[in-house]
Amino acid sequence: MEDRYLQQKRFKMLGTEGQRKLQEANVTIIGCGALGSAAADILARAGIGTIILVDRDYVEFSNLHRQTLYTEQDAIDMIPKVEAAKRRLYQVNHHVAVEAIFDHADAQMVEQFAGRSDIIVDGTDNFETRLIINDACLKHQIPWIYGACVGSTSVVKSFHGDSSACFRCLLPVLPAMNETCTTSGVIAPAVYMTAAYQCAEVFKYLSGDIDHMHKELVWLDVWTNQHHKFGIEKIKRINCPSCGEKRTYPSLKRINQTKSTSFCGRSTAQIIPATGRTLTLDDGEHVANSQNLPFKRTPYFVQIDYKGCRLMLFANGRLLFHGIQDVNEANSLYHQLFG
Amino acid sequence: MEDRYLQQKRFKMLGTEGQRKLQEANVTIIGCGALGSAAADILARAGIGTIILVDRDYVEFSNLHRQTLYTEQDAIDMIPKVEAAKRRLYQVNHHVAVEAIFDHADAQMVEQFAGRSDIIVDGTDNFETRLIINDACLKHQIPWIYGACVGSTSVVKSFHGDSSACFRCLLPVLPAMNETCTTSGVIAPAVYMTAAYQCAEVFKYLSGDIDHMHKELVWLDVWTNQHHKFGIEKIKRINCPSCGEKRTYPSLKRINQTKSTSFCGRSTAQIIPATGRTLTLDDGEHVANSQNLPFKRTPYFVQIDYKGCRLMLFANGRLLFHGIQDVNEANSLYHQLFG
Amino acid sequence: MIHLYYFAQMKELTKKKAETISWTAGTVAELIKWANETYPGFTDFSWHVAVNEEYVLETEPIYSGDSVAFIPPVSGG
Amino acid sequence: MIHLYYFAQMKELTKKKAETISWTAGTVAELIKWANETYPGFTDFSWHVAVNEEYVLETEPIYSGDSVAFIPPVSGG
Repeated sequence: MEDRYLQQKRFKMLGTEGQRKLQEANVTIIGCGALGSAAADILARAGIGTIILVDRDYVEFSNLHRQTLYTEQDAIDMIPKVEAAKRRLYQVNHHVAVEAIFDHADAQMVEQFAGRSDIIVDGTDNFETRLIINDACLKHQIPWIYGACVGSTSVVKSFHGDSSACFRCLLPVLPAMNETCTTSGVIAPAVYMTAAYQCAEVFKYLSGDIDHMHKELVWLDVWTNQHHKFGIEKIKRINCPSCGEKRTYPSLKRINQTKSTSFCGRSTAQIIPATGRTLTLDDGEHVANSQNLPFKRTPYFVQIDYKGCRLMLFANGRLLFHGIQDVNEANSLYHQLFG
Repeated sequence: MEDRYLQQKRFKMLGTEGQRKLQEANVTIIGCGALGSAAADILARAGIGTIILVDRDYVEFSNLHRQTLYTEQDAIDMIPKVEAAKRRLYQVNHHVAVEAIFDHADAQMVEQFAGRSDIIVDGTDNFETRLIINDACLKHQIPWIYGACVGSTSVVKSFHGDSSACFRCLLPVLPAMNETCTTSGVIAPAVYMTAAYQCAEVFKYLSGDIDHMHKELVWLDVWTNQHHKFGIEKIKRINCPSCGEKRTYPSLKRINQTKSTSFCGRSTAQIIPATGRTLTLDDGEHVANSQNLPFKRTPYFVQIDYKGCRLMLFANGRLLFHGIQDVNEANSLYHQLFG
Repeated sequence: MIHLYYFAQMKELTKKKAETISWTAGTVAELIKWANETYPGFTDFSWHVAVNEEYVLETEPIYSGDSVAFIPPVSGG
Repeated sequence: MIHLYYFAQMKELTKKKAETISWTAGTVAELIKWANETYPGFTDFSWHVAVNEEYVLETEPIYSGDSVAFIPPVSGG
């Protein structure tokens, strides 16, 4: 049997010892869209021991141009991304243990994996979840690799240790207006660029070559050919509640209320009912039947058509409203249907 | 039906018009290993009209860590890379017409596709084939995107028009000693980086944004975080036989003799018998039987075991010698077995 | 004189990639004030300020000859 | 004085990433001669010479203050 990792072992910064460390590592990827999917492909092929994938979304046709793990059939079947990813990764490298978590990455979940993993790769599409990852990683003293892309632009920053600024120092206040996939689109080369930088950082960390990890934030645009590095040490805040002297890790505090969000890149709102209330697939089917609404049920979800909007109720009680961007509108429909 | 290219159309440098041009384009990818496979995935997902894949190799386990289109089953079945690629790309985007050419990219073949395609993407692993691509593209006045990677290093250069230096100006004499995958290995992040840059150049060219194409050669190392751009105008040679005043396109001249090469990254030599001699699969089976050698026959090849070396005879008469690095040794075995 | 560079949406708002303005001394906060007067809506956007390739706080001084970039944060993925 | 930068295998041969050497004037060819005397085997390798981030031919002059890089070509893929 030929050695499938031969060329990685020949790469002198990894070598046989580095390869062994990759195979013993546990990596969590939060978000399995464009970045998460490219990162998962690279890391699984590289032979990472255990990969944990967390994502709340399922495959759609508009994902396929930039999300390398998924096929048209996955979109037709509306498979959860983490399930489709797990299947593909098994075909690619069956030695890798892949755990697929089909759920919203909330504070409790991210903390749980921060406690089990060597490093977290950011595959999310929003700042709120990154602040959760930031707090969980600082609390559990593991690094994470921020990556983001929009249009043809990529941004990557390794957050490792707490001597430099953390993600909350960078974003003490969430932006009111922000460029998103909805406003600016995104092309696959920007995705691959970002994920490649992120995975190289993962390799460096896991193989013990901390010195070569990026100290600066990398900002590049594959279309306009700009490439910049920015130091962030000067914005470390002594009173930062995540990495400062008194730490409260604000994003890890769970508040027991219904959570609603709207999604990057399309007219979709999400609602997670408050703790204590769990909607089941039976509830969904019941509501659809009682109101004479067309619906479809799979093992993963019930889909209900309602006045041009497509409502998806997942087995864990989470709801998506396709065709609705405004969370208030989604909330009002939620209460109208489910009381 | 949702629009699968929505996010590409939203990217303002492409838009609806740019997307339409991608869908009308014909792109040839020479070489379907690491770079070719990543580029094919990006371009097929982006909706390129026709993609022509040329590769002489089949899938092996040692490819899987960096060649994103292939699975373990492809390696077990020893499928030609272009066939495995075509199958996967069909699942990813069935609108794309993929032509799979399982053969050595010689001058005649490259010229044929340079005459049909809008642009050629370099997915090769050797300078000889790049000199052929260079000559064919200059002759047929289409651009090509040089890409190469080794270890954690990526190099990309767009060759477009003949005002600047061409690839032969850059390499008038082939290097005697050269870093290859065999000596230095390669990691997937370097592959993705290179292919992402190459595909962005393809998008720019096809959508008509020539001004944003890289004028410089990009050199970067994703491990050491170096990023450089080098101008190459000063090395244009007036007497270059490819882009100079008197052009002979030396790499397009075919010489009727047995061709032998050794492969990047492993102990394998290739022999292509001289024109006029075509070995068939029946010939291979006959040789194996007559010498009592263990063999295996599939629709694509006959595999013969000979003293620790694995000889593969393909349907088009090409031979691979696994376990032999030295082309002279391969030549001698070739003549010993087939006369 | 200082050199200003506008990234992403800021390039679209100001309709320029870069410019050089006269400057003797002052803080980032003062430059932001100038920017918002010159380009109405400037502070409606979110961005980081980098002085000579280092992200800085609003209290950071800017000297003649410095390069200052306005870089919106990126959230997509 | 000129600044020399060694890429990839040249870094391994010279055992350094960069160095500064004294230099008044001369061509690339003369610098290569110096390099091969200083680092035996230097010209057994293949590399491009970039002066101030431009690939140049051996006839190119090098002036004090210039940056010169030796960059091996890359063939893998």
